[in-house]
Amino acid sequence: MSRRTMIEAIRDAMAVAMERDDNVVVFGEDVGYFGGVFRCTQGLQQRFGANRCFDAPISELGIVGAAVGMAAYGLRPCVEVQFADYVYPAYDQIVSEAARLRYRSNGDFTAPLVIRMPAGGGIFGGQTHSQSPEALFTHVAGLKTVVPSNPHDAKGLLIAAIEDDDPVIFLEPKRIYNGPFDGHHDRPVTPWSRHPLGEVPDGHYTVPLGRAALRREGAAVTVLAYGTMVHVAEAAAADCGVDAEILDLRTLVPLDLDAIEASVRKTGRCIVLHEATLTSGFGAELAALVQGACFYHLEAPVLRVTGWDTPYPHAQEWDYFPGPVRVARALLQIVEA
Amino acid sequence: MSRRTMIEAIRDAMAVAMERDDNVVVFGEDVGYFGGVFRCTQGLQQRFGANRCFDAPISELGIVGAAVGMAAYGLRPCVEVQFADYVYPAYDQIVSEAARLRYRSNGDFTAPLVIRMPAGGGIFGGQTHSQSPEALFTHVAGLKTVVPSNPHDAKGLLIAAIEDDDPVIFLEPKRIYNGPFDGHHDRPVTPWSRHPLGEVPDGHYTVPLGRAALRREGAAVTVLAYGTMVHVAEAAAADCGVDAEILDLRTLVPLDLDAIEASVRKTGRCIVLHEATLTSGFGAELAALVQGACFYHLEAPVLRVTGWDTPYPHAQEWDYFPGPVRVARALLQIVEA
Amino acid sequence: MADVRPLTLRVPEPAVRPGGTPVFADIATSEAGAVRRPPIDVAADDIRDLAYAIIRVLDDEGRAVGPWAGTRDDAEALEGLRHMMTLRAFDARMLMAQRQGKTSFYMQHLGEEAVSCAVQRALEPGDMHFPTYRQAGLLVAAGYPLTTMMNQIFSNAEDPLHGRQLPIMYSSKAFGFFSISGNLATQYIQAVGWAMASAIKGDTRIAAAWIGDGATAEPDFHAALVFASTYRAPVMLNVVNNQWAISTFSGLARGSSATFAARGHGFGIPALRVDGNDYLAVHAVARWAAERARANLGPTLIEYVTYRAGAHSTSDDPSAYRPKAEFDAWPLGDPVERLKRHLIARRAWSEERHRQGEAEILDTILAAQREAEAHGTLHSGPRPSARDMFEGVYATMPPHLRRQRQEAGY
Amino acid sequence: MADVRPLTLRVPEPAVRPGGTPVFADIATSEAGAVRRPPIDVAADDIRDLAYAIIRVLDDEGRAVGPWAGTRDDAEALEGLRHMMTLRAFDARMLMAQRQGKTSFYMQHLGEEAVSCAVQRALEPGDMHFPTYRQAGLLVAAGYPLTTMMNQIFSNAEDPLHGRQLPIMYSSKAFGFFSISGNLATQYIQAVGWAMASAIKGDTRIAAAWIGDGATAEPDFHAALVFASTYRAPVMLNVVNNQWAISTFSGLARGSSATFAARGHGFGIPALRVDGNDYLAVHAVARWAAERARANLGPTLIEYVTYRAGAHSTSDDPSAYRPKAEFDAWPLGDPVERLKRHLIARRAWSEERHRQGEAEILDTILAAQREAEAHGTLHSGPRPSARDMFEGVYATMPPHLRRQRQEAGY
Ligand SMILES: Cc1ncc(C[n+]2csc(CCOP(=O)(O)OP(=O)(O)O)c2C)c(N)n1
Ligand SMILES: Cc1ncc(C[n+]2csc(CCOP(=O)(O)OP(=O)(O)O)c2C)c(N)n1
Ligand SMILES: [Mg+2]
Ligand SMILES: [Mg+2]
Repeated sequence: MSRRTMIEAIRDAMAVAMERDDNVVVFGEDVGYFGGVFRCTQGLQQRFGANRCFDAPISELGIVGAAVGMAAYGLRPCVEVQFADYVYPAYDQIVSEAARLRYRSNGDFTAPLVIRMPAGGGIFGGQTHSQSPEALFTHVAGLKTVVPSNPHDAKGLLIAAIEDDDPVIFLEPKRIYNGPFDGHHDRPVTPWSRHPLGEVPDGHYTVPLGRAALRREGAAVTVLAYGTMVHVAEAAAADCGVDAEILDLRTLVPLDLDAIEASVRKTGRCIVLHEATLTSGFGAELAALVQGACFYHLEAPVLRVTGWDTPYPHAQEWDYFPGPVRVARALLQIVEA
Repeated sequence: MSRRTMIEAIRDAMAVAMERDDNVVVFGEDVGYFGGVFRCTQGLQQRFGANRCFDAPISELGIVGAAVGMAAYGLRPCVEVQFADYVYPAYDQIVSEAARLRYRSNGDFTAPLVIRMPAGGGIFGGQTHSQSPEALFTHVAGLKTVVPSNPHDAKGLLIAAIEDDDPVIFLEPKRIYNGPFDGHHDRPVTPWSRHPLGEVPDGHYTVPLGRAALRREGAAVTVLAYGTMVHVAEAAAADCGVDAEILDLRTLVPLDLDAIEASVRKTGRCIVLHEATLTSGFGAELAALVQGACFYHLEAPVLRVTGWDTPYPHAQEWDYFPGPVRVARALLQIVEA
Repeated sequence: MADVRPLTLRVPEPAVRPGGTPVFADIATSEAGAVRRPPIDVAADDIRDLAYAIIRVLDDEGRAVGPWAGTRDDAEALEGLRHMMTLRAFDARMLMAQRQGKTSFYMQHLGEEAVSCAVQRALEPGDMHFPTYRQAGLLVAAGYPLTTMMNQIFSNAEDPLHGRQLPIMYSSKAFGFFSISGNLATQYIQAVGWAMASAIKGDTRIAAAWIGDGATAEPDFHAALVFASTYRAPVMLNVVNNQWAISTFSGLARGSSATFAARGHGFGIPALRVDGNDYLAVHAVARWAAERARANLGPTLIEYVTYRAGAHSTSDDPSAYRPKAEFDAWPLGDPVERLKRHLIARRAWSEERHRQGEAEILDTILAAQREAEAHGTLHSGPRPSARDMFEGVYATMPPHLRRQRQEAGY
Repeated sequence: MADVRPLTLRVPEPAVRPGGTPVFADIATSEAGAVRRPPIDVAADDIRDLAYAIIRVLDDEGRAVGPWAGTRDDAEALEGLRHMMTLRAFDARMLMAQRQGKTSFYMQHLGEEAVSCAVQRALEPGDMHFPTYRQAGLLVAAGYPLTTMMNQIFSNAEDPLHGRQLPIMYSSKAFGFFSISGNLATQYIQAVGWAMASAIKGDTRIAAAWIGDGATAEPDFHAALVFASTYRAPVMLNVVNNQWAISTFSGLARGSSATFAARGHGFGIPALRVDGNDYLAVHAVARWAAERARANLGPTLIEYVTYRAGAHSTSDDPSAYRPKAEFDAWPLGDPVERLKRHLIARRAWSEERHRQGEAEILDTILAAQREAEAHGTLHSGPRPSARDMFEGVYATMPPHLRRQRQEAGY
């Protein structure tokens, strides 16, 4: 057990997976010698050699396309896309190839690969370093989509993702790489070393894909969140005093619908949070599922608190980000509904 | 006024737009000399010259990327992607460029372009000629997304899309190119000439983006559908005798929420239909919106009848397609709920 | 700037359209035997000219001549002939089956059988092809069961892909045939990735990437060249230039370059151009590239110059965009005829044995078809189950899909 | 196959890493004046060698020599010097402003000022550049107001893009500067599309596409070459090879090719390679390409060989991946120093006037900065409104966005 930032936990997950399985390879833009622009792969090339961890030309298409071929060969590539905003050139390889290879070949060929990408805003990255494209992956049959909210889960989920036999999209909320940012951007940053989930077991362990985690028990309303928004939800609940039950979904596909249903049936109210734009965001799926599964238990409509339907602006970042003030307002609104 | 298939109506829309505005250009794979694999651009090169309608190399990225540049110059490109299943190589140019150009340049540059693509299944096209990727566009701020269900609307909507100052994704349900297919695949095909909406005005007219059309008035349940599913909904209502109110959404973004709300408030029940996979499909957004806007009017949860969360299979096409039997079952179920 | 004239857009057009007289002025054919055969460790820069020539072995009299001759003996050439004849006859039967409604769709190889049949023989078991839909010769030449191919074409109860995939989009890991994607070009970079994986593991197996002339315009082609060039991946990069991409002639994708082989030059990748209708030349060139790759010398780009004599697919009618008799004017002839003449010239074959061979092959195919049809065809007889539609999306079925399968009643 | 040895993966590495002694053995510099200047209607094939040479005008003594000399007179060269000095000083001030927290992010041009400053002067008003984030020299040389640039850098109330876009991602149609995208390479094919549009309309305006060495690996680069080659678009295809792409050296993207200019060869696109730190050579080569394009002769690919002397961005520390003194070993020198020496040699300039010029430029920049700061900086003073965040997503705000704006309280 040691205290780790999310970056260190992610790096450790790759090291553990590479240590246990020769077939795990890591590559991407700047991930080799330099160790990644967020330092997530630092030291891996030195430790495992340039054969196992190397720099790639700037072609997300090439990175994912090559990874599909490698996976078909029998490797388990874990590749980095430098920012989730830059995944689109690889979108065809993900959607048309990785996601459907098992299905279309009836298991003759498979694509066990992981695509890691820093996502989300909060670093003044503007429209091209802030996006949360999870819904563009959850719509695609054959993909799994994971969004960790803390170092402990990040390591366990990433190891599980690498060991998974299907392609996994692994979105890393970059705003919480170094600490559990709760959306109070005007307050000092807390480091992970002061958060219980900054305690990361050494060696191998997994957090299974498809299981949500209860972050706060409560009776008044269920909050469904993932990534950075888990911490925003906690802050908002504390700020406004609403007795919220906060579920950290961790995996969007497959989704822990049982945990969601159980909680919403208990509280009778539900708020869904994400940073991505509202329309057709993953919150739409959550709201649709919750109203479908818990209709007769719901005392108020499911509310969504999300990014606006605009590109992520630069200067107005904090007006865009669904911070604790907006979430608290929604919490108060829903318990009164 | 003349009777036209949807293909003829679409072709006519382009001809009308090209005639009125020299800046309208049409290009794509096989669209020039040959007139498109579905013949939608037949005759345009002969009529307007190879300068205005021409073949493109097989690069969806190149087609859309070039179109963005042309639009920035001042043209109004209307390009064809041969099948919606092949749009992914162009996804980056659509999402990162066309959709955000106006915003990021504060209107200094804009991208008034239309991307036409045949979508949907029902032609034994298997996983690569059957997809309905609308939700991958509705999530992206800055795009408009249109899905016509008949020749009359197809022409009017396409002219409106070409004249629109923003990028428009124009999905053409290929299964209804030649007739109002209602999902009864074992019955003879009806041609458009026998359908009232096969009557297409000559010359210029528009169907404004953002307005739904009432296809059937009813009191028992609101059915939200678009494209082929409009006809499936009509058949299902007829088959099972449920007094459904059927709204043809026509434009998904911007959405005619007023019409949806008015109808659901009246009927108290709502079913959402689409061919795309369920999870994170556009039906999720519709269900989320409806439960949010009409919560206190709903007597049953919003139901979604959609394609399954699998790739579109070839031999099992009719097991995948959400046909009138499944829709009728849902209608009966919801009115009893 | 007053004297500047208005710009104009060039839209390349083929020399002839329907109604015109077919010409192939731009196919500058080299003499058989005329193009040199460099050592496999040649520097890319030293063979730039070879991207503009056409390597040919079979001359007009059917003799195998020049430095590229000799990679196949008569028995092997005969085997090649049989493969090509089988593929051609198979195509003819399946086209008929499609017209009879036994399958939804078919794509044939008429005129370009030599390419896939010969390349298959130049690689080793364990190597992996990443084919397009027009390389079924790879399966035929590898001895893949014709019945299994037909089972998939008919989407019947024995379809190895359980009806999920389109007809002809085969997959066979055991036969070194990667699952075909309906999306053009995507497999090109995957082949490079597979080859990189082989190199990472210190394996000896190599990969072969396949693409059509038209599809080289797709971005995956570029990614493949970049990655192959950077990591010096053990891969053959095959471009089948059959002159047409549905209705567009190869000049549209080629643009201002004289050849597709030249695309390799900007990447320092050695590039060869070969008569794709010359079985022996194709084999020799592919063998050269395979040896290079296996010797860790990296990728080779090969342009196979051939002609798509048939329609693009069963959904296509080429008479709308090219002269009907174009194939007759095609300067590189018919690959089956040319290899046959060679074997007859060498007295290893005869017209009579050829006719006999055709009949035997037809019998084999008919027998396979009877067997396949016993398992059903697209619209009649046994078929893959709807239940199966839900399988194989993931390694294990997640709860939401299980719920959907139940809802569907399976 | 028993004697086949295991394959290995080649991962290209730069000659030297931190701690090592910088070398640039692979930059084979030609003598100034040594490379011929072909007529603009030359066939691509006839100048293949020029993709492997380096066109230089300024020799070691600062003389302008050879066939490419003479496109700028002394007054114009002085103007160029002033542009480069302005850009360098501007960068220095803005780097400082970033460290002071007045902006979130900055990217500088140190060492490669000649490229964008000289190319700008080779085109005409009305032509359109599709730049990356490292061509602010295009704006400076066009006389775009420095204050306006700073307003955007500070995301203040006068930011022309209303705070929506990142600092330095400028946009100015009026100054022929297309909106910069944060996504690499996307603008390359757009430039070709813009050029095609100009040709479609019978216009006389041309486009210039810009990309870095690293980003040439992206698919849009390929699409641009394909489309430019096919439609013979009136476009300059500029590749700025500044040796680094964040932490990866140019050999990673270049792979087995000796140069990036050679990428044009497979497309039949004439390609030139030029000393990017030689203002006069850059101007001459760009002028040649612009004339070609405007004469309807189609695209030209130009590789500018230069060196990114500074960090990639304010988020980067290059000492982690390259020797600190690498710029000192860079064989092509400093573009400002070289042009200055030329002008002094021609007695059109002096050390003293240079110092004076620096001071004047700094004054101008400080004045601009004061003016800009009066409108606010990222975290203090006036700022773009949150209301504005909802504007400009569409031409007219759709109902759902209006609802959201109301919900947000604006
Ligand atoms: C990404 C993508 N775009 C478009 C298509 C539609 N399409 C199928 S085959 C084809 C032509 C391909 O031509 P070529 O690459 O020359 O191969 P050939 O058919 O001649 O063997 C096209 C455009 C597709 N399958 N995938
Ligand atoms: C599509 C995309 N992928 C990755 C990035 C991240 N990125 C920004 S700059 C850069 C390096 C670019 O290098 P180069 O093209 O040589 O340009 P230079 O910075 O040297 O001017 C990278 C990888 C990006 N902006 N866009
Ligand atoms: Mg072809
Ligand atoms: Mg660079």
